Amino acid sequence: MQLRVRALESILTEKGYVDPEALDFIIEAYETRIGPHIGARIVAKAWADPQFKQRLIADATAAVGALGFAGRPTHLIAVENTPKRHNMIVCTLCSCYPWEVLGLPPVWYKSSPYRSRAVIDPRGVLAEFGVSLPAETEIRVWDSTAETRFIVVPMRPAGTPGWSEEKLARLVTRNAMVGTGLALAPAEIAGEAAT
Amino acid sequence: MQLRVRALESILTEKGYVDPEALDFIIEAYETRIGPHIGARIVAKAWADPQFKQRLIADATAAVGALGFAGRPTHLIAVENTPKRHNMIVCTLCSCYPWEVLGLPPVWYKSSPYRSRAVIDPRGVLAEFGVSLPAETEIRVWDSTAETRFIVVPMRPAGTPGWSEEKLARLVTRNAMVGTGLALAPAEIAGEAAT
Amino acid sequence: MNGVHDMGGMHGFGAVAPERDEPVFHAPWEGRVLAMNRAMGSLGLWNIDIGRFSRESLPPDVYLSSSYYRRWTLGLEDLVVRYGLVGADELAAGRALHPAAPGTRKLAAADAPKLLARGSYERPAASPARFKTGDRVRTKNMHPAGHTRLPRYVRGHAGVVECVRGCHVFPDAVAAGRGEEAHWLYTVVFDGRELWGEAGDPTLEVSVEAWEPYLEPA
Amino acid sequence: MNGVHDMGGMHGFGAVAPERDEPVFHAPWEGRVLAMNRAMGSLGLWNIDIGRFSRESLPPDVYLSSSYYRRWTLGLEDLVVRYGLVGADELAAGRALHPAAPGTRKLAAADAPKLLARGSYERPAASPARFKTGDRVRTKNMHPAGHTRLPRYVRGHAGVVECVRGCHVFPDAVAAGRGEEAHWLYTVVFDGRELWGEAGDPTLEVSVEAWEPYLEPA
Repeated sequence: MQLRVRALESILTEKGYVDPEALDFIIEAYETRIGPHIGARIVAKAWADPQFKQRLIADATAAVGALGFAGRPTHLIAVENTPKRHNMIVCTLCSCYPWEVLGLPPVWYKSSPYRSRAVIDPRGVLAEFGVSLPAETEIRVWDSTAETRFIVVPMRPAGTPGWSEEKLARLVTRNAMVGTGLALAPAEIAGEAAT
Repeated sequence: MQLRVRALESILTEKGYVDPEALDFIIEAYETRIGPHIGARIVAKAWADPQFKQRLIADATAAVGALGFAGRPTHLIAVENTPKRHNMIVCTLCSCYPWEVLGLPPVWYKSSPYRSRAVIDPRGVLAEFGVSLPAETEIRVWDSTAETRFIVVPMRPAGTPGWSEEKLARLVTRNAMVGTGLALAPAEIAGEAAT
Repeated sequence: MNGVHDMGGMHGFGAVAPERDEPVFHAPWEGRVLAMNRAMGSLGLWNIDIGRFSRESLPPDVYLSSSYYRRWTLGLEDLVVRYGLVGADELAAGRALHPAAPGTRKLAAADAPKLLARGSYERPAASPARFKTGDRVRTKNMHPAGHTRLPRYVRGHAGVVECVRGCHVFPDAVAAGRGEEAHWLYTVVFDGRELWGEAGDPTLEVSVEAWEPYLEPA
Repeated sequence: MNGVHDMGGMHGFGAVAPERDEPVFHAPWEGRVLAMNRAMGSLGLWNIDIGRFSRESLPPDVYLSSSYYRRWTLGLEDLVVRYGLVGADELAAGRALHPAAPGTRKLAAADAPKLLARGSYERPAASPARFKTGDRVRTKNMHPAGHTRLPRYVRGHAGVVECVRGCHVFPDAVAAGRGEEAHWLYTVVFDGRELWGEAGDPTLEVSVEAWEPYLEPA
């Protein structure tokens, strides 16, 4: 594919349709600046600031837009996990994903196994991520069939009262914001250097 | 595939599970003895003999079984085309086909385009076979989802009164007995040598 | 299973391409694999439904990109390994490495003519048929992960029983290892617009052969 | 279209395989093709729905056997040829052979930052919304050959309007060349057993984002 894609780029460049520097900029942005660390900061802020959480759930596009990250979100919807209900995000028809707050999707999110099974067997999928929910927990799967995009606000782990937003953000994994994981427990990051 | 299949056959033969002569016999039977000429003789007989046709439509397994062809049919069902109704046979789930009376199915019958479209767009499929039915003709598609097998009795062409069964059989194509064709008109075989 | 083999009503596969003067086989190996499937099937270790499920269980992209006889080859390789007749190492090596599984027979050439006729799939009925010709029925909205012969495109739809076909071996049971579990089989006919909506061909009727467990009164 | 891309509820694709410490791109060409798609998309010749339809229209076996970025490559090659920007002969030769299509612009590097935010798909409403939160609705049993965003697994099923999302560009219309034809968009939620039958997970609810033409009162 390397050769085929290089040929396509050289044709588009020679004909004046694309500027390789513009491509470099886009790639660099997704490799370094736009990724799940943005979502993690949003979730941590929601955990730490009840008023922000309220605004986030009511209108995530506005609440996140006001924070000024590189890619302003459009039609963003934040859905909150509770002890009674777990949310999961999928796009069965293609691979829609909240790029602006989570960056580019991982391969598994775009894969046929995930796209096919999330809506019919979410507990089976969660088991493959090592997640086992209580049998009575309601599972809500959001199929991203339009230009609306979803981010899950996972439950705040126990043992984190008084933590700063920066420290809380370290508990928020990408998978937790897609619904295929839970936020980390404090013990799981105990060995890491503080960021 | 030639090498892969040859290896499989030699393993099965060496281990004593198959006898290559038995395989030769099966292949030879489908290459030379069991084919659409059997169905054509059945249809021709039904055209020529109203009582046989009645028995065929009532119980094709018994009616055809009594004729003594090489492969006695099992669970065979004959469905009759009329000016008001055209029948088509398909197997959307795999490739079930009335081997005993038509031989092995052609590639198109087993292909994804035919299997997918016969049940939703039969007129589009028929057009690809050069068949155009009146807009008001009812189309009945039989999806072969069990071990029952279907053969279409096409309409007898005009201009054939008094023809022998042997001559009538020359008008009956395989496609006419699957429902993707009509029986030939006398003019269409005028140039052929009599069989 | 909701597999890619269940393709009734799918778009995107292109035009049907009939071949002029098509040969029975396009290469000698096609005939060999067909005959091997018939011969091995006659040993009674698996039935036709188990064979189908084996082919349906091929990876979806492999299924779609394989010819009919390639599917039969891959399916047979799967079966002979799964039933302990051949080792995966033997398939890899391309030759026999171990003795045959004890107690297996083979189809003798003298018995091959019997294979040209299929056996019957009808069985004695344990109970009377629940439905009769003319009854309105609805297919169940079912999505088993195992083998089934109720295509997705008719599930949840209302139709009419056109014919009672007798009591037949139930594929869903056989393929799941539950034995033949024969059930009544019906021809159920559906209006094209019931299946495909308002834009469907108004002159179309489609029937499937449906076992009693697939149906409920409509 | 009822295509293999519409895979919600399908079996046979195996287990989900999360990758540890996954890189953003697995090879440099993946980044290039992603960026080319964004840059070419910004020229305004086609929109996101037309791009999706191009990928959905790949032959089914190609779609299933291709990685995400390979699909994007094949889809972009299709689009640039179809919109007259590049000749098929140029793709075959691997280099430009003809002058550019007149009047086409390019995304300047200085404008690239704008691409990091998507534009809005909401449009002014021409008429009031037909449904409100809490309404029971049923999705249409529709099987268009063209692009649609109503997955097969929810068609013909009853659900509840959970949220009215505004009036959005209608993918079915754009991809068919009819223009944006904005319609009201709703989050419609379904009980898992409504979708998957009695054997479905009783704790499951699934929602889709559904445009008004997909829905009728239940």
